[in-house]
Parts: sequence; C-alpha cells; structure tokens
Amino acid sequence: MLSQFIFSGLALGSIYGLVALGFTVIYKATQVFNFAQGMLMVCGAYFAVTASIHLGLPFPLTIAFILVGAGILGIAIYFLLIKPLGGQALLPMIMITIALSIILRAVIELIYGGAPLTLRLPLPSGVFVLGDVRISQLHVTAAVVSWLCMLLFIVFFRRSRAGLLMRATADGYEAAVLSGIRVDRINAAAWAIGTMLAAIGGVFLCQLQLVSVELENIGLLALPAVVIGGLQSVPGAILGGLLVGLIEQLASGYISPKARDIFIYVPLLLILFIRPWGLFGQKELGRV
Amino acid sequence: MSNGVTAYLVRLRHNALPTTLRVIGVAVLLAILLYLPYVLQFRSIFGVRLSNMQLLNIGLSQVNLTLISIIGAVSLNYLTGCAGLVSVGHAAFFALGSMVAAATGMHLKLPFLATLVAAMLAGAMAGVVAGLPSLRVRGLYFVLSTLAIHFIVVFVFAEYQYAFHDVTGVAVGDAKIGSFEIDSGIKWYFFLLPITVLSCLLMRNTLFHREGRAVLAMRDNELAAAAAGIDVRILKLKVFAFSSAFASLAGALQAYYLSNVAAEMYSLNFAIQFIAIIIVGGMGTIGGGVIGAIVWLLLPSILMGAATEVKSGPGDFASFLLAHRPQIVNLIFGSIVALILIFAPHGIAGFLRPLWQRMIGGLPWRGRT
Amino acid sequence: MVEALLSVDRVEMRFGGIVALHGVSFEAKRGAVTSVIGPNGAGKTTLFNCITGMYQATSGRVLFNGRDITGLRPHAIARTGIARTFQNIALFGGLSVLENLKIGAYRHGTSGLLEGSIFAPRAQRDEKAAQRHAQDILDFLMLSDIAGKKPSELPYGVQKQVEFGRALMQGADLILLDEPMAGMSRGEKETLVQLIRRVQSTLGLTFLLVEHDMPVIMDISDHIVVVDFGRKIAEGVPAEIQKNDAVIAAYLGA
Amino acid sequence: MITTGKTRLRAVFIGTLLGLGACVADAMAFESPQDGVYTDRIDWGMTADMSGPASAAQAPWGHGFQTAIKAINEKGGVNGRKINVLTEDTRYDATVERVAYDKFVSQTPTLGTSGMGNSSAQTALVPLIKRNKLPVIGTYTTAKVAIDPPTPYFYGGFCGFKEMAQVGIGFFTDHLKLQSPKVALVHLDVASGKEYSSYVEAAVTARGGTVKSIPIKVVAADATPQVLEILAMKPDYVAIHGVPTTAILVIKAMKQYGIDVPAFAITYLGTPGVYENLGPDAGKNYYFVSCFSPASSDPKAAAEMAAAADKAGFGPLKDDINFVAGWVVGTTVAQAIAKVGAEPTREKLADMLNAGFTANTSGLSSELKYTAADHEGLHGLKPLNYDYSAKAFKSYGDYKDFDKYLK
Repeated sequence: MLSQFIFSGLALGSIYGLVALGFTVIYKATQVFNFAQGMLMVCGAYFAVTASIHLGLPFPLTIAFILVGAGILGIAIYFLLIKPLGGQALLPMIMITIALSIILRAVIELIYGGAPLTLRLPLPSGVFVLGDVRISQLHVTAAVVSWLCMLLFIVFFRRSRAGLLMRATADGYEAAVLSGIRVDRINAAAWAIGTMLAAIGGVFLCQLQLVSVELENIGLLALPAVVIGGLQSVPGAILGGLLVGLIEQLASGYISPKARDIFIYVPLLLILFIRPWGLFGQKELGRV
Repeated sequence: MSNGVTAYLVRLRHNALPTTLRVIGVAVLLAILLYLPYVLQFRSIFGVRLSNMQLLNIGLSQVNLTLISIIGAVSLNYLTGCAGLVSVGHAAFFALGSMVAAATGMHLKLPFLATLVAAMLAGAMAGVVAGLPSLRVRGLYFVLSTLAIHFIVVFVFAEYQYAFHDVTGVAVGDAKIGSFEIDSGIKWYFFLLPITVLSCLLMRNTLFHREGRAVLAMRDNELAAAAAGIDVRILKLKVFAFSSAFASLAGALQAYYLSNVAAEMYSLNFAIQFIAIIIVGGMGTIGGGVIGAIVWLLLPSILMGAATEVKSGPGDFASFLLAHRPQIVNLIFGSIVALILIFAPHGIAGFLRPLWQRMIGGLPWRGRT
Repeated sequence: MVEALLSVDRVEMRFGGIVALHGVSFEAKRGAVTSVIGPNGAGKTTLFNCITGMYQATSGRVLFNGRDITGLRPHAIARTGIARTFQNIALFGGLSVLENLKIGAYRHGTSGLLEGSIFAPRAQRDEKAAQRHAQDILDFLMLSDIAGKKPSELPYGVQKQVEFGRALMQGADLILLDEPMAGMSRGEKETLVQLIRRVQSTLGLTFLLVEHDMPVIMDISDHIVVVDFGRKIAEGVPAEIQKNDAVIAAYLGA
Repeated sequence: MITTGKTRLRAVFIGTLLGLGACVADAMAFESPQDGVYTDRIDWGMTADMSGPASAAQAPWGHGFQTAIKAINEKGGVNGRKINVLTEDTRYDATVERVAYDKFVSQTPTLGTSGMGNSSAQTALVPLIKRNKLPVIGTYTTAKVAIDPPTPYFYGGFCGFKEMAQVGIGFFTDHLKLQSPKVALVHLDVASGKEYSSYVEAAVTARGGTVKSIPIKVVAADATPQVLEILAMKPDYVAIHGVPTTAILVIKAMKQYGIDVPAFAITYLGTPGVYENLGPDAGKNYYFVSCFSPASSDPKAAAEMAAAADKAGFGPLKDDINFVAGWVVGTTVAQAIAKVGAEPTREKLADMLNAGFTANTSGLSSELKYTAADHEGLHGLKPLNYDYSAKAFKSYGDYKDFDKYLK
C-alpha cells in the first residue's frame, strides 16, 4: 500500500512540480502571482486537442504545436496584460491574472464548447508490475517527462546566456535596465516558458482524465506547492510539487480524501509562521 | 487662530451646492430608495407598466442580494483597501457567519437578531485568529495564509453541515423579529437597506477618527506609523476583527435570505468575486465597495438581458451569440476587469470622484488611494 | 551641567557577519541639539534605528529619561516621548497634510475603532484636540495654506517640513531628525535651521540630528558625535570637532 | 458632516413623503399578476448550469429541453400558442438560482419553470415554491425534502438516487448470482454522494451483503487511494457515484490494478463521453442505471428526438443521457400545458398534475406519472452499457423488468 501511494504520489507530484515551476519562473521574473496558472495548464490540453484532433498532426508535431502555442500565448499575455500594468501593487497584479483566467475560460468554451473532450495521445498506457506494486506507464511517463523538463530548465537557467540574463533581471529590475538587458524580452520569455511548462503538465493531466476546463482546479494545487517550496526557489517549486502530490495520496489513502485540503493547507499555514520564506526559499532581508 | 485651516474648511463648504439643492438631492435619493422596491416588485413606475429590459433585467431579489454583498465588499475594502491587508479568504467569514447563525439558532434557540449579533462576534474573534499571520508575514505570503484559512474554514463548515444538518445544506431558521416574519422581497429590502447603510457608515466613520486614521497611516507607511506610536500589530488584529465582523454579518444575512446554505457555496471563486468588486469599484474607499458591488452583481444581468434582446442580425452569427450567451458575458466581463485594472487603476469610484467632489464640494465618501 | 535625556551605552549592531556599530556610546543633553556626523555608511542611520527600536541592538543599552528602553518595540519607544523623521521622507501618501499631522497626535488619544465608528464622545474629544493641535502646528510652521493637499502635491522641502510638523505633533521630549536638510535649497535650509532653533527655545525640546551639511551642523549643534565605520571616533562641541585630527582624517580619507 | 442636522432632517422628511407618494401611486395601478400566458405565446422558465462547474452535464440537459420545445413550436405549439423558453444560466450558484426563480415568479412571469439542478438551492427554495405557487415541473435533480412529503407545485423529472441504488444493487446481485453481495461504493464527498451512499447501504444490507463506502474528491487528480481500497476489499462489484472525471479515474485505475469486476454508475455518468474516454477495454465492464434511454439503445423510440436534435445542431448529443432527460421534460411540460386547456394558469396546471397525470414519453423514459402522493414522477430504471462494436448503447431488459427491485 505505502509504496503504491508513494509511487503515484510522486508521479502526480511531478506534474504539480512542473506546473509550479512554471509558476515560479513567472513569479521570479515579473513578480506576478499567477492565479491563472491552472488555466494556462488547461490551455495546454486544448492546444493538444486542436493539434491532434482538429489538425490531425502526428504526435511529434502535436508536441511542437503545443509548445509553440503556449509560448505565443505566454508572450501575448505578458505584452497585453502584465506589461501595461507594470509594477503595480500586489492586488491588481493578482486580479489581472484572475481576469485572465475568466477570459481564457470563456474563449475555450466558445471555441471547444463546454463539454469535456476525450483525447488519446500515443503515450504508453500499460502497467509495470514490480512485485506487489503496479505502476501505470502513463504515470511513469509523466514523471520522467516532468523531470526532463525540469532538468532542461535548470540547465537553461544556470548555464545559458538567456538564463543568466533572466536571473540577473529577477535579482534587480533597475540594475538590469541599467546594464542594458532588454527586460521586456526577458520577462516575455519567462512568461513563455512558464506557460509552456504549465501546458506540458496540462497535456499529462488530460491524459489521466478528460480535457475539460475543470482541470483548472487541479492546476491550482500548484499554488500551495510553490509556497511550501518557497516562491523564489526553482528546486523548491519542484520539491513542493512532489510534497503536495505525496500528501494528497497519503492523506486520501490513509485518512480521507476530504482531509487532503487540510493536510496541505495546515502545514502551509505552519510553514508561513515558522519559515515564511518557504522550506527552500531564502530569507529576504528587510526591516520590521 | 488658524486662518489657513479655517479657510480650507470654509472653501470646502463654499464649493458645495446651495443648501436647498442639497436638501432636494438627499430627498430625491431617499425617495428613489424608498420607491425602488415597489417599482421592481410591481414592474411599473407611477402606474406605467415597464418591460423587463426597461428595468434592465433587474429584480428585487438581485437588489437584496446586492445589499448584502455591499456589506461584504465594503468590509473587504476596509481590510484590503484601507488597512492594506490583502485577503483572499473573505468567503471564509461569510461561511462562518452563516454557520454561527444556524448553530446559535438551532442549538441555543437564539432569536433571529441575536444570531446576527452572535455571527458578528464570532466573526470578530475569528478575524483575530485569521489576522495572526499578519504579525509574522506580509505581502504575498500573507495573501497565501488567508487562502489557507479559507480552505480550513470551508472544511470545518462541511464537517459541521454533515454532522448536524441535511446533506443538502445548513438550514437556518426563519427571519423573525418577535412575531413579525421577514418573508417577502419588500420586507427584506426595508430590513437590509438600513443595515447596509449603517454598516457602511460605521466603517466610514472610523476613518475620520483617531484609530481609523491610524489604519490608513499604517497602510501607507508601517514604519512611520510605528514611529508615531501606533502599535501596528494590535491595530492589524483590530482591523481584522472589525472587518470580519461585518463579513460574518453579511454571511449570516445571506444565509437567512437563502434559508439554506451549503459548504460548496463558499468556494474560492466566491472570495475572488469580492476582490474583483473592490478593484472594479475602487480600492480604499467606502464608495468603491458600494459601486463595485452594484456593478459586479447587476451588470451581468443587464448584459444577459441585452444579449437576449439581440435576436435579429446576421443569422448564423446571431444564433452563435445566442447559444453562447454565458461565455460571451464572461468574456466581456473578464475584459472589463482587465481594462479597468489597466486604464482606471482607482476603479470606478476613482473615476467618478472628481465629478462628485465638484458637484457637492465636500468629501462625503472620503477619497483615498 | 545639564542632565542627559538620552544616553546610548555601548550599542552594538550586527547583521549576520557584518558589524554595523561597534559599541557606540554618547549622551544627548536635555534641551540641546546633538548631532551625529560621519561619512556615508558610517552607521548613523543604523544608530537611529537602534534608538527608536526599528532595529534590535545586538548588545548595549539605551536609556531615555532615566528609563531603559532597549528592546522595546518602535511604537512603545515613541510613546515614551521620542519622535523621529526619516531619511527618505515617510509621509502617509493617502492622507492630507492636516491628517498626516493628526497622526502625530495618536499617542495622546485613547479612543478606539468602535468609538470612532459611532462618534462616541471620547472619539470626538480626541478628534477635536488633534484638530486644534494640528492647526496650531500648521500655523507655527506657516503651512496652513496646504492643509488639504496630499504630500505628493508638495515640493520636497515642504514635505520635509510637514514630516517635521508631524514629529512636533507627537509632543515628544526628544526629536530625532535623520538628514533633515538633505535635498533642500539654501533658503529652505535656513528656514529649517531657524525653525529648529525656535522650537528649541520656545518649547525646550531636545534634538538629535544626523546630517551631512557641515556648515549647518557647526552652526546649529551644541554637541557633535562623530562616527566612522561603526565606531565613535570623536565627540565634543563644534569648535573641538573642527580641529580634531581623527575627524579630518576620516572625512578626507573617505 | 456639512449639511446641518436640521436641513438633513428636512431632506429626510421630504424624501420619505415623495417615496410614500410614489408607492401609493403604484399600489393604485397594481395589475393582477399574469401567469406568463399571452395571446400568442406562453413564457416558460428554465434554469441550468450552462457555463459553470456542472455545465458538462447540465448544458446538454438544457439543450435537450430547448430542442423539445422548439420541435413542439414547429408543429404549431400548444393550443395555438408557442412556448417561449426563458433560459437562466445559474452557474451552479445557489444565489443565482434564487434570483432566477424570483425572476420567473413576478419579474418576467412564467407559467412554470424547469431545471433547477442544484440540490442545495432546491432545498432552499422549497418554502418559496409553496408560497409563490409557481409550478416547478421537471427538475434535473430532486432534493429529498421536495418530494418527501410532496411539495405542492413541485414535480421532479429525473431518476431518484434511491431507485438507482435499488435497481443497480438488485440487478447486479441477481445477475452475478450472489447470496450476500460485497459491494464497494465510490462516491463524491459532497451532499448528494452522502445521500446516495445511504441508499446503497440500505439496498445492500437488505440483501444481507456488506458495503464499503469510499469517498473521492470532485477535483481528484488520481484515484489510486480509492482503488487500493477496492483492491483490499475484493468486492463482487463496484457502485460509482460522481462526476465523469472521477468515474473515469476510478475505472481506469481499476483496470491498472487488475480489478476485473463490473461497476455500475448513477444515471448522470452514462454519457458517450465517459465510454469514449474509457475505451473498449476498460469500458466493457462499466454499466449504469437509467430511467432514460439514449437514442442508440432504442432508435425507434428516439426517432423524433434524433431528427429534432440533428435539425437543431445538437446531433452529437442525442446519445447523451442528459440531453434525453431534458427532451423528456420538455415534452412533458408541453403535454401538461396542453392538457390544462385553452387558458392555462399556474394554479390549474399544478391542480391538474396533482390530480394525476401521466406523460407520454414514447419510450424514451420509464413511466412518468405524477399523483397527489407522488411528485417524483420517474421510478423505473434499467441497467445499460455501451457496445463498442455496434457503437450503440445496450439495455439489459425493459424498465418494467426491474420494478421488482423498487421498494
């Protein structure tokens, strides 16, 4: 039982981690706490529907289509909504992302209709049997791909020039402007990457379930994940995601599915009290 | 003697409309407020029957629910706009208010008005608890602590509902004052209107006195406020308690109005709706909360009514619009919020305030952003 | 000899591994103007923050009016009778000048939120007292004409004066001014110097200043404390400080 | 603050007078409320979640209802009048449901209303329904308090949870030839899930069996914990309450863990979408019980509905149980209005239904009959599943065959 829960928890957690990572990237670059992250994830699932069903693209092209679509969407969101609002207080920035999710939901329903859709991508769907433990191949694929994406991102973030610029921008907006970095481009890129990561998460979730705007609620579990991990921390987001996945499975399995929210949000409250900067984040120096 | 300051106050008064005009203004406003429920109930004005669209597709129960939401929105605006404590957990206090009203009515057999008071007291106490994280964390981290509190309260509500009430929800008692039962739209209107006006006035009045002004100072600069002797931590808890008491009152009133409420009602979207209201209306002003609630609750209905009227037009397009009315209304609505955020950061109230001030000169709904 | 109103006793402040203050001690005499000078980054503002409770000193004591105020929270220290201004003006942007001043009267009132909401007599009394006091201060500062303006509508120098007025409103015994002259024109500086003198003589208040402008410092101070790299390097009346080798070295060296 | 006390008092006084004057003027002109019946049309209300969280199921219901009325109007309407459906999108929000109901009472008066697919809101409205005397005919879900005892002016329109539990348990216990069945019940941790759970328990206990109730969250992303519990229990069959996503998660996870027992779901989960998503492998063991017949399970009975659906652009929905339910309610409403006669009123309509009324649903549902003692309407159900090779729903007998399980 336990190992079973841990495996499925880690698999789900990897997807959350992926979405949370996208969230962190956006937050680091533009200081926007993105409540629409769940809806961006849903967009990924619907991009897959368009590519695979409406356009009939083969699988690799479908993937490319999703990534390009998500990238363009992210850039468009940055320039249309986030930039014009630039540097406003906390609440307007939160609200604009909520407005974004209302708009995206309406647009999706206008294009695809409200009913859930079924999408079958050629991903492995069998089961590995290891002794007592049965592991869904889809879970394993989701976890492996999520980890690959995370690794790719970390390499990009740490090693590439663009990643360097991104980190520089995140550390200080003014300094970045002064040193000649084109902050807009970097921020737009962050939104593009954040949206792509969410979209990949969405593709996997819609394989586990249906393609539906209601997937947003699951995507919102990325919120506690990033807070537990520490808003600014890339590894924190990933580990936070894994932790939320594990808590979800163990709490549902051993106690009750209702208890899930409590087991996620009570620790979150405790963490806010004890280590407000998250488990893996860095303490921000500031005066009281 | 201070000539400059007196001159300033006199100037305020002189910019105002002449007294007779002001009297007429107040009288007309009052007459409209008194007459409004009858117009909506009988769908006619001075005996002339009005069509639904002439009444903007608005009904009396919408107005009553709007009155309740105004209390909720203004209390959130007090917390978030005036004290600078951003909360996404406001629905939790609605839930708490309805839960306490139901519980004190059912288990303690308290009468209607007493349960409202009990709900306010419970809201104030819970507000202190919900405010505790504000002593440790600020900004976004605080927002998330309110999110956590939202989920925890809704969980408790659901457990209470399943343990003591029907699976379909928590049934609150009848709204009875003595033997007088508030059972019609018009009765509710005349019960809610004074409560709403009074709640708004109570919150507004604080801002013109010592501690309420300190709340605004704390929002603008916590450090300077502390240097002026304001105990910022205690004040935050007080504001939380004050605002939550009104939110709980609104929750209890809503529960009585609907007569049955379920845990599922208090979703995150419900809380987010209040944030949207104060942003649309205008942050940090009482008027902002009022205008925001009116717009947010009534505009969709007006849009929906208008969409129903649009029956002609190029065939396919019109039928597409008709079939997707809700989505189109959502789309328009989300876009309006985004546009207001980008182009009118002070909300509709911020937009109207200069006009209003020029008209009456004074600062009746104190403008602050 | 006049007694010390404020005495700072071996105050040390560390941020992680960095030591910002190495056991600084000095006294501010009642009714006098004491200035703290030193090159940029010498720890002057840190010292102010330690005195007013914005920072918790790592060790050492601060005595005010004979009472140990070390470790008290900022608002509690303010309530013992210490007012301050900030290096970067800290006015309340959402409030008018008049209201900013009324905040200064906070510690003299007792009415709470609930009393304010129902126009309780106590709240009304507090409000009237604050209004009167604020009008007096505005008149004193000759700022009455701008009572209804928001801080953002005022020039920098006037904002500094408003902040000064708010400190006066607090009715404190000791006022800490953190670079009150910074960014001011010659004329504005002179006005402020005269103002401080006037307050000092009419109200008998004690001042502690952090300032860069040497002529002003030499002109206004009764006593000067010089800090550099977190240490006190000299102390004395202006004439002594001007001749002190360590001070000259610190300024020239920096 | 600036107006002095005296002038303010005067203003209040004048305002009050003006307001009262206006009210008197209005009261004089008060017209008797019409019941939404006009010379050429009858207004009828319909509420459903057309864009909110429950829209995946309720929007098809709404379309089914509208399609039925459209078809009737095209045949000339009812007694010379067209039925004009006023649709209100409730987004599964109890306050919006309340506003919509009040709207149909007097704002844009209708002869009656249908839908109301939110059981909490329905419970809240029961006292109002009694007081306002606006007939509610054909609800998408039926709250227990509304029909037990029967609420005047309230008539259900969907299969009841109790009957679903009884027929499902009865059929599968006999079908698998079990003496004391072991049943695993996966249900949502919300109100209706708890209610269904109690009915299943009663039905299983009556047959000497055991039941284990396993809750799942509406927004679950995975059903591993639930299925592991099923695995540990080794049930004879599984009963499922939930939304399409949770049903899919459970069935898929059951397959993953090699649990090869049949599962039957509540009516709401018998949609082509669920079967399509499950695929033939996992879907062959998935059944549901229903009081409605999807078009493909009985093409002859569904001929008229299928044609109307195709014409209205809802062709793909005709196999959706929710669409059929909406259609059945639509035709029932039209028949009821027709039976009342040339000048229908709310009161006459409710009196007629209360006196006894049987709708002709042409085989698309089990018998739909209202009596003074029974306002629920539909009782009979049958088990169905999907034949992937024939691309059609397949029913296991006729509705009447399973009446023996109803208590």
